[in-house]
Formats: sequence, C-alpha cells, structure tokens
Amino acid sequence: MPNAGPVKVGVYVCHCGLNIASKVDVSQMVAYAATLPGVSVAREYKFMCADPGQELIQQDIKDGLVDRVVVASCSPLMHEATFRRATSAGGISPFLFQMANIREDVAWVTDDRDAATEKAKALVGGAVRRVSEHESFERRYVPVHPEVLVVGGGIAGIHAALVMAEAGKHVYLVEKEATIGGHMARFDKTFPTLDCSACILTPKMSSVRANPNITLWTYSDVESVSGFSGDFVVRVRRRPRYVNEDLCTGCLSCIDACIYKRGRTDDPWNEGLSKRRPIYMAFPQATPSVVVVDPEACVDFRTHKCPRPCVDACERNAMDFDQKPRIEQIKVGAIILATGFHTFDARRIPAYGYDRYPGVYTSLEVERLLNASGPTNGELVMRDGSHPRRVAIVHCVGSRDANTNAYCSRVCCMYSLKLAHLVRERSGAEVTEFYIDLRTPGKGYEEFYEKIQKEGTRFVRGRVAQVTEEDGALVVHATDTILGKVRRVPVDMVILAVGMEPQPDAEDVRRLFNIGCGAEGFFTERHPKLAPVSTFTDGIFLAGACQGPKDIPDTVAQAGAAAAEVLAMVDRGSVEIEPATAFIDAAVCSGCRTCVGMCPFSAISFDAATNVATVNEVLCKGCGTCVAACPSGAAQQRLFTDAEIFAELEGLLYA
Amino acid sequence: MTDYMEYSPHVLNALRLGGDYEEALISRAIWACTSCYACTLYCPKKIPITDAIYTLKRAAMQAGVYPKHFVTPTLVREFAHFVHESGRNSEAWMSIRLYLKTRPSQLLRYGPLGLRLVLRGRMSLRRERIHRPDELRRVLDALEVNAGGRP
Amino acid sequence: MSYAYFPGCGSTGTGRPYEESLVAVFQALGSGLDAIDDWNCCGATAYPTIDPAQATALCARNFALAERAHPEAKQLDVVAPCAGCYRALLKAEKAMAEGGVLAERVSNALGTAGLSYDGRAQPRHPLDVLVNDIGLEAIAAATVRPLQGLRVACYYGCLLVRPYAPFDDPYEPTSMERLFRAMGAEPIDWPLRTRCCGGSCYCGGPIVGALPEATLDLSHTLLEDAKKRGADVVVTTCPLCQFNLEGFQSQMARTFGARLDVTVGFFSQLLGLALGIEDRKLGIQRMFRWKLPEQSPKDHLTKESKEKVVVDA
Amino acid sequence: MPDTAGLVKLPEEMAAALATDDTAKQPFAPTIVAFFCTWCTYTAADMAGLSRMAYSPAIRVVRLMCSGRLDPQFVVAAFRHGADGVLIGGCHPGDCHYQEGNYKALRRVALLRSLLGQLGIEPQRLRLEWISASEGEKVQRVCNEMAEQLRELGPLRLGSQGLQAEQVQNGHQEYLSIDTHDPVEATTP
Repeated sequence: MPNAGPVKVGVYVCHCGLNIASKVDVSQMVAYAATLPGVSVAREYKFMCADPGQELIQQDIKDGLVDRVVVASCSPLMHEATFRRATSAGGISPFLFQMANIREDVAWVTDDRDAATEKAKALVGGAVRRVSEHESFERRYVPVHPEVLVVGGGIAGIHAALVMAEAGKHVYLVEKEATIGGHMARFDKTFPTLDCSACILTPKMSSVRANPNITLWTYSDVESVSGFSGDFVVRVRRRPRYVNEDLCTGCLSCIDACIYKRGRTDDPWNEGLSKRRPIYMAFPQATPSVVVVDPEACVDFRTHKCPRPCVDACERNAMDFDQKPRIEQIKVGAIILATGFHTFDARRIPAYGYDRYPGVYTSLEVERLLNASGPTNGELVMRDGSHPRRVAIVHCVGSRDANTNAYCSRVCCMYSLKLAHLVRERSGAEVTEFYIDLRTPGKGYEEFYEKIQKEGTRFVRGRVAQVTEEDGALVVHATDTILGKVRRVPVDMVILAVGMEPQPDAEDVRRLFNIGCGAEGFFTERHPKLAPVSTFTDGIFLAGACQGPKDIPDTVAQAGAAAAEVLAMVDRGSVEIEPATAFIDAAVCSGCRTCVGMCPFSAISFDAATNVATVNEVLCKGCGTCVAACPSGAAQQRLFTDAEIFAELEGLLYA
Repeated sequence: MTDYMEYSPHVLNALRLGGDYEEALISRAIWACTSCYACTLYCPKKIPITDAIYTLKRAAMQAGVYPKHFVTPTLVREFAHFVHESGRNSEAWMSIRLYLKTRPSQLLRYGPLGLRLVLRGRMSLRRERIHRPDELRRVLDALEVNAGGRP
Repeated sequence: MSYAYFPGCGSTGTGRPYEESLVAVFQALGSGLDAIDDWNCCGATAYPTIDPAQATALCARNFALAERAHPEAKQLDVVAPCAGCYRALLKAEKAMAEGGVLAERVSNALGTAGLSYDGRAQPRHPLDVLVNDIGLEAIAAATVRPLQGLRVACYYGCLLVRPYAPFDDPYEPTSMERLFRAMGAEPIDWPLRTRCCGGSCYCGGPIVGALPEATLDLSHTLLEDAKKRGADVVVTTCPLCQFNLEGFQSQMARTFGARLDVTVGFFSQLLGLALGIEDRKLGIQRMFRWKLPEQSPKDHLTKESKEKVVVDA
Repeated sequence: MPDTAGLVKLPEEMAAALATDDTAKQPFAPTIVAFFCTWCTYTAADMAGLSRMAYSPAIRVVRLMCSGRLDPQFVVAAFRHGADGVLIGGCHPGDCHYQEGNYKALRRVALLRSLLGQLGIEPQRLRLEWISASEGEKVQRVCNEMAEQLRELGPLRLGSQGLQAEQVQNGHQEYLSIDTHDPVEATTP
C-alpha cells in the first residue's frame, strides 16, 4: 500500500562508545545521511541504546519531525527489539524502523577506517531506502499453553521442574534413564563443601515424586516436537520396563526371586565396575522406586522358558512381560532442555593407557568406588583387589587439548581436589595431582585448594605425556614446567580427570528442538551474557551442562533462571508471534497453488471457490519461501517484502 | 632430550610469549633439538614447536650467533655443501671432514669404530654423486633467496 | 607389483644390510623395488635448517623423477625405508599438496631444470606396504621359519610416526607388533618404542651428533629398558637408529658400567629370516653382534599355531 | 609447511625476503552483496564481528529470515545495480530453522547460475555457502576468498543489453517449472 505523502526518515548513528566511532567516521556518516532522499533528521549519539538515545528518537517522532526510523548501530539480533520499542513509544508502528548493523558488520571486521566509513554509508543508504517502503501493522499475540515440559531429570531438570511446580504450573519431566538423579546421584561428595551428594539430592528427587504438579516419565524419550512458542505439541515415547509403574512399590522381592543370583551384564550405573542382574533398580533411592527388566539380559526374552519366579514373588502383580512402548502426546507452552553431559572417553588418548592397564581409572569410576552405595561400598579397592598406596590424578584429560577438546571443562580441577581428599581419607594413599593450571574460580574454591595442599597432596605442574607400566608399577611421565625437568612418578593407580562433552545424541536433540549448537556441540544460548538460558527458538530454554560444562552450583542457578523465564512467559499469558509472516494479496493471486506445496508448515490453504490461496498467520513461521516462489507477486512477507528488499539493494549499491 | 637443553621446548615458547626472542636465538637448546617431533605431537595446543626451532636455527646461523663449540651448525653447512655439490651425502667423507673441522682428537677415538664398519662393508669410502648434479644445482640455486629465486 | 624405491644415502653405508634385506624380502613376497633413476639426498633434518624451500625441492626432484619414469601411473608409491628420508619426503609431499607460496616457488624451481611434480608420487614406508598392501595373512602364509616365542622389541623411533602418521597411531603404533605376531614372535610391551634414540638424525652422520653424551644416554636408556623387559632382539626402521643403538654398546659399557650386548637389527632382517631367506642375503654378516636364542619348535608351524596366527592377524 | 611465522620473530631482512609480494596496488575494489539467513549465517557474521575477525569491506550484508526467501530476482537486481558478486549464506543441510529452506535456495541457485551463464556472468560471481551460527571464522574465510577471486576477475561488465526485464522474467518462469520436491544432494556447489 503506498504511503500517503513523502516520508520523513530519522537517521540515528550510534558511536557505541569507541566500538564504532574508532573505526567509522561518524560525523561524516551523519552528514552523508542528511543528504539522502527522504531523510529529515540525522543525528549521532554516544550510546543510542541508552535512555537518552532512545528519547532522541521518541522526541523527534512526537515533534512530527520523523515518521520512519533508521538506527545505525549494532546487530539487529542485539537491539532491534529495543529500538522497535522506542519507535513505538514515540507513537508510530514499531515496524516503521530499520537497523543498519555498522558494528558487527563494519567496525569490528574492517581494518581500514576509510573503507569502514564507506561501507557504513552504504548500509545506511540501504536502510533509509528500505524503511521508506515499510508499512505499519500491529503486533500480534497468541495465548500461552500453561503446561511446561522439562527434558532431562538430572539436578538441572529436577530443580527447574520443582520451581515451576511450586509456582503452580503443571510440569512434564521426561528422563531417558529408569531413574532421575543424573550424574549427581552417582557422586559421593560435592566440592568444595564436601557435603554428601545423596543427602542433598535425594530429598529433591522425592519432592519430584510427591509433587502433584509434576508428571514424571522416566525411561522415556521425546519423539517429536511441533508447533511453536506458547503452543508446542510433543510426543513422548515411553519404553517398556516390563513392570507396571503404578503397581510396583519398590519392595525388590522380584529381584531376590530372580533365577540369576548374580549380575550378568556390566552395570552402567557403576561404570561397568560391577555386574547388574536382569531385573534391577539402579540404586536404593531410585525415583521412581520401580524396578526395570533388562530384556537383553533376562533369559525369558530369549527362551520363554523361565519359570518367572519374579512374577510369583510380586504380591502386587506388577510384573508385565507383555508391556509395549507407549506414546503420550502433550501440549505445552514452553520447554526447558536439561539433557546434561557425557564424560570424555579416555580411550581416545591411548598414551594414558586406559582400558590397557587395569590400574588406570576415570574419575567417574573412582566416584563410584568412593560412593558408599557403589560397587565396593565406598572402599578404594582396585580391579585386582589391591589397595593403592600411591595415586596419581591426571588433569585435563580431553580438555584444553587441541587434539580432543580445546575448551576447559571447568569442573575437573575442583573434583580432582575433592577426589584427592577422599582418596587420602579413605585409603591413606599418597596422592599426586598433575595439572596444567589449577582453575578454582568460585566461592570457597581457592580456599578448598589450599586446604587440600595443606593436607599433604602433592602437586606437579605439568601435563602428563604418557602413562607406562614398568616393573609392575604404573609410571606417570610429565615435564614439570616449574622445574623444567622431566618427572617419572611410579604409582599404583592413575585417575584420569576426564572432561565434559555434549551428550552423544546432542545433535539429534538439537534438530528435534530446532535450536543451535556451538562447534564443540553444546547447545547455543541466545546471548552469552544477556540471554544465557534462552535459545534462538522462542519458548525453548536451556539449563545445566547441555549448554556448556558447569558445576552443580552453576547448574542449579541456571535451572532456576530457566524456570523463572518460563514462569514469566506462562504468566504473561500470551506471546508475540513472529511479525515477519507471509500474506497473500487476494486481488493479485492467480490461484496457481505453487505456494501451497512450498510451505513446510502447511500454513497455506487454497480456497477453490475464490481461486486464491490464504496464509494462516498463526501457523506461518515467516521463512518467506512461498514469497520467493510466487510467480505473480501476490505472496509477500511482512518486513521482507520484495519492494523492501529491492529498495535496500538500490540503497546499498547506489550509495 | 630436554634434560640436555637449558630451555625445554615450553620455555622456548615462554621466551617467545614474553618477547625474549634473542635469548632463544643464542640458546644451546635449539641445537640440542634432534627434531624428533615429540613436543609437536604432545603439545595440547598444536604449536609447531619443532618447526619453530628450525626457524630459530636458521635465524641463528644467518645472524652468526650460534655457540661456537657446537658441531651442529658446521654439520648442517657441510651436509648442505655435500648435497649441493654431488646430490648425495657420503657418510664417511662427511664424518672425517667434520671431525677435522671441529674436534680432530675425536677422530682417533672413533677411528676403530669406523674401521669395523669398513670391514663389514658398511662404510663406503667412495664419494657418492648423482649423474646430473647440475640439474639439481639449478633447482636449488633457483630457490636462493638472494639469487632472484622469487616468483 | 613393483614399487618405486628411494634408497637414501645410508643405503650404501650403515644401512646396507637394511637395503639388502628389504630387497630380498620384497622379492620373496613377489614384489619388486625399482630405484628411482638418479635419486638425490632427501635433505634429512639438516637442510630444513638451511632453507625450507630448498629442502622441499630436494624431495620434490625425486618425486618428479619417479613420475617421469611412470607417466601412465595414476598414483605412484615411492618406498623409502629410512625413517628420516620417509619423514622428509612426507613433509615435502604435504607442503606441495598444500599449495601456497612455498609450493609455487619449488614448482618454478623444478621447472628451470625441466622437471615437474604433479602430486602422483607419494612416499610410503616399507612397513606400511608390508602390513597394509601385502598383508599379514600373506606374510604369515609365506613364513617358513616362524619366530616362535622370540621376544622382539619393536623400535619405531621418532620420525616414522612423527609428526605425520599416515598408517599408524602416532602415540601407540602397532604395525610392527602385528607383523611379528603374525610370524609367531612375541613382541614385548615397550612404552619407549617411539622415544628418540638421540641419533639427531643427520642421515649418514652418526658419530657426529651435537651432544654425544646425550645421545649415548638416550640410547642406553632404550636398550637397558628393552633388555629389562626381556627382549631377545631390538628391530628398527631407520639406519641411523640401528647404528646408534648397535655401534656404541661398548662405549655405553664404559660410561654406564654393565655390558648390555643387545642384538639390534633391521625389522626386515628378522622378517627375512622368518621367510627362510639365507643370512648372507639379509646382510646378517655385516652386523656387529647377532645372537638370537635357539627357537623351539625350530622348523615349521604346526597346523594349530598357523590358525592362531591368522586369527591374530 | 606449518605456519611458524607467528611463533618466532624473524630478523627483518629475512621476513622481508619471505614475505609474499602483495604490495602491488590493486585498483579494483569489488562490491559483493551477501544474502545471509538470520539464524545461521547472519549470526555467524555477528560472531565474526564479536571475535574481531577482519574481512574484506567488499561485503554488504542483506539479512533474510531464511535462504529460502531468496528470490532469484534479488540476485539479478543486485547485479543490475552494480554488484560484482553475490554471496548467499544459509544453514547447513538439515539445520534449516524452517526445515528445508536451504534446499530450496540450493535449487534456485543452481538454476540461476545457468541463467547467469547465458548472460555472460561468470559462475564465480554467485556463491552459495552453508555457514552455521558458530562458524564466524568461515564467514571471514569465504568473504575474503570471494573478494580476492572477484578482484582477480575484475568488475562485472554486462553486455550492452544488460539484464533485460524480459530475461529476468524468463529465468523466473524457468525456475518455477522445476519440481522443488525432488530430493537433492546436500552439497555446497
């Protein structure tokens, strides 16, 4: 629709402190902008995003000087919302605004000041031409479904679910393992306070079970996600555990009755350091307190000839060998992903001898050995039954290493100090830590390091090159970078402080939820500082180590933050839908139906009676592919019309 | 080998980070390097340390600041001379020339070992050369930095 | 099939038994080694110190000559037995494949002599060829004097697997162990097998290392450890390592006390013995010391153990 | 040769001798219009900025929600208005925020390239790249590569007839005639 009368564009160039001003000649730009057709006002300001900067815009609109706004500053991904708000506060449609990104796209990536200024002028030229074509329309909102999904039942998922349930929201908590608790449930003590992991976690686990606002589905996977922020449709696949969850009381008499009196398969809960029986419960405080049958190990699944003493032993008749997978479909307004991490596979560094020398352990294995409910009831006993007298802890295994993971896993220094303390306390062994740097940033962390030093743990500053076996002992080879000498330290046990990696299926999960991953595979937050628990997909939030390595305090803090974001969204009751949706001009539509097949979201329908296609703007997500395909130009995308983009091109290139 | 270097590879790198380039240049550590590439392989930051030491050696030779009692720079020159002239290196001749130039007394000490090699047919006193040394020389000379070898 | 062959300067000197045994072994396994006509020195580790481009050019000329002799071959394997030569050739091949200023300069320089290297020629180590082309099964089948029970210390040294390891793990190589296990031997677990012997691999200049005392120390540590771990013989893939470890044992005895008396040979010599090749063809008579324990059973593989070999392979 | 230049400071004369000869004046500075999808490549460009990865000032970014929004006419218009090259950046195959917009871009670009060929526009002037949000370094590399290529290629000179509206419309029709639901190999051309 043509705009009545000539446009009055206000151009506001931001210095961004020195971020822009040091590379772009702002005054020259302003002078140039003032010469562009349609520009009525051109100003500069040190920080446009600050209140006085926004007020400049508002005042000019209110004074009738300006009816279109161009701000040349940072990326629209950063401050588009801010300036749309300012434009709207001035009294015109927030969409009569366009941003020119002269910080990320110009000042920060151009060496030459003249070239940067020229490029910035071109971008402003593009924005001015473009905004002249903008049309005003209203923001649109849809209601938010009040129920919430949390994926992952580790400490992050548990905490987020509890916070939201206590606020009265209904939460679906989906966990792929048979019990919630995650990695934290497998630790013995937590740093730096050395409080018992189980003692602080299990009360939260039982609160989950007891809270009527939480629907807990363990042994389950999210199969599909559709819909959009405020109105997601999620299908959850619940794998059969061959035990009726509603009937089982966790009395364990079925396990006692099983014909296999000893474990048959490696128990993943204990990192394979013990065997698991065909019917099992991961640990005594498992939540829900329901047993699971392992069809791979249970003889009845292969021979169908087992007398099934478990069935007889169950007073509640809970055994159900005919159970099939079930699909549950739910509607939720928001989703929190708390899918956690995976520990680095130490086999990938063969020089450390893991899986070759039985005396080499991963830190998680040692956590289990030291755990009172672990395979050795908390006693430090090696695979050969002996008790180590000398123990080496090798830091940065799969972290800070260009051959494996370049990043720091953040938790290993601290848990290694904790393990040193526990190993000394339980076994009296002499412990040597081999480290590159000791990183202890956290409340009480440096103090904890000093405490461990005072206890008598030895410290060698040097990355371990190799672990070898000589005369029956393990020898740790490292260059002591303080002494500048090679040390060869004989020990009985080596603990590899393995780093944190994304879950092996993180890529699938990422695609399922349509969010981003960084190069290392952790989920990407919307903004590293200002939107640390949001994702680029509205309505989907992150908590815990799926977003990057972090320890328990940080995980819980982030889970709380994610819960708060969700609560804010749900309580607001509605969310703004993508403004850049497509629409079809019925007067121009030729009824060719090209667009109908194009739409990935089935948002376009065709009315045979009128011979025109129409877009359901709630279903439309605003990709614009139908617009690109429309031969008659009837399909257009708000904020990305053909006219707007052609105008931007002209402005860019004739600047 | 780091036991025989006054600076281990990571100290050489620390000198670089701290801007003390010259100290690395005159060190004996760079001449003790056997270019076994262990440091490069084990470096978690993939710093090409061995190749950096090559660069240091080259710079030290050009600047003439290497430790004079060290045999390696002479060896390098002699080796290059042999290859440049005849295309191949002759173990025996090179060893003898080298000892004469640097440590004549050692020649007597290692003489018997050399003799054992000769007796077992493992040291040829013939000067090895290729058929077309001029062809090779042309290639090498074209790459001389000061001989217009630039593209 | 026949391979282009880069003998290296050591082949007429300390490495002579290496070359003799390799040629015999390849022949016994039905492969040939055709030396590149008028090959020249690889530049070893010395030439890069003078100039990296010239060092690359030395190797590139060899590739160019090999390619000229085989204009039809799509890919041309150049077998280089000396680990030092092998590494130098690999480095040059990678530098040329990477392109850039250096590669362009070297190409132009080759052009001045009417030569060109188009990337078809690729260096291969004979160990790689034996294990991955000819294959352990074929070698096990050709074994007539199995090395039953022989405790072999497989010494890789530095340059065979560093900094490039196209055919094995650079930290934990296993090719030689697999090879000798296929012939009935029992390779020892030897963590030092990739540790530098200190030879400061100036190909052909063995007794002139920069720090003789350091070289002696490193070599001694290796041999002492191999002996402690019960090795009957140490085998190497590099003439310089071999000479370094074999030739200075009396001096080690003077410096460190006890005599070690360790047999140090080339891997190809031991392989040749297992294939039933006579000692002279393997250059055994050229070695300073060569003492292998009596083997039992001495003759042929029993049916049982032959099967086991295949499984192990 | 690994790059050791940053590792040790070469004596000046040596560094000068080894430096590549790129001091010769390049009179031609190309202009490239880059259509980046907001979710992956535009975010990657922000990342490049955040990491201060300098690249050629030739690039002028136009943000689209999805590479699937790319109307071939935009490319034609860019050339007509004086761009020397057009770069299109989308999410990697399988990563499209809108499921398959990037596949559509791939097909459109393939067709467009043949059309441009008929008009005498060199194929190097149109480039499609998959760049994910975390690949700021790839933005830098691709932009620099393309700017360099176009510098060598020189300015775009359209024939006397230029790009006539008729040809544009023909191209558009030709593009519409292809079946966009064919699976297509997910590779960067």
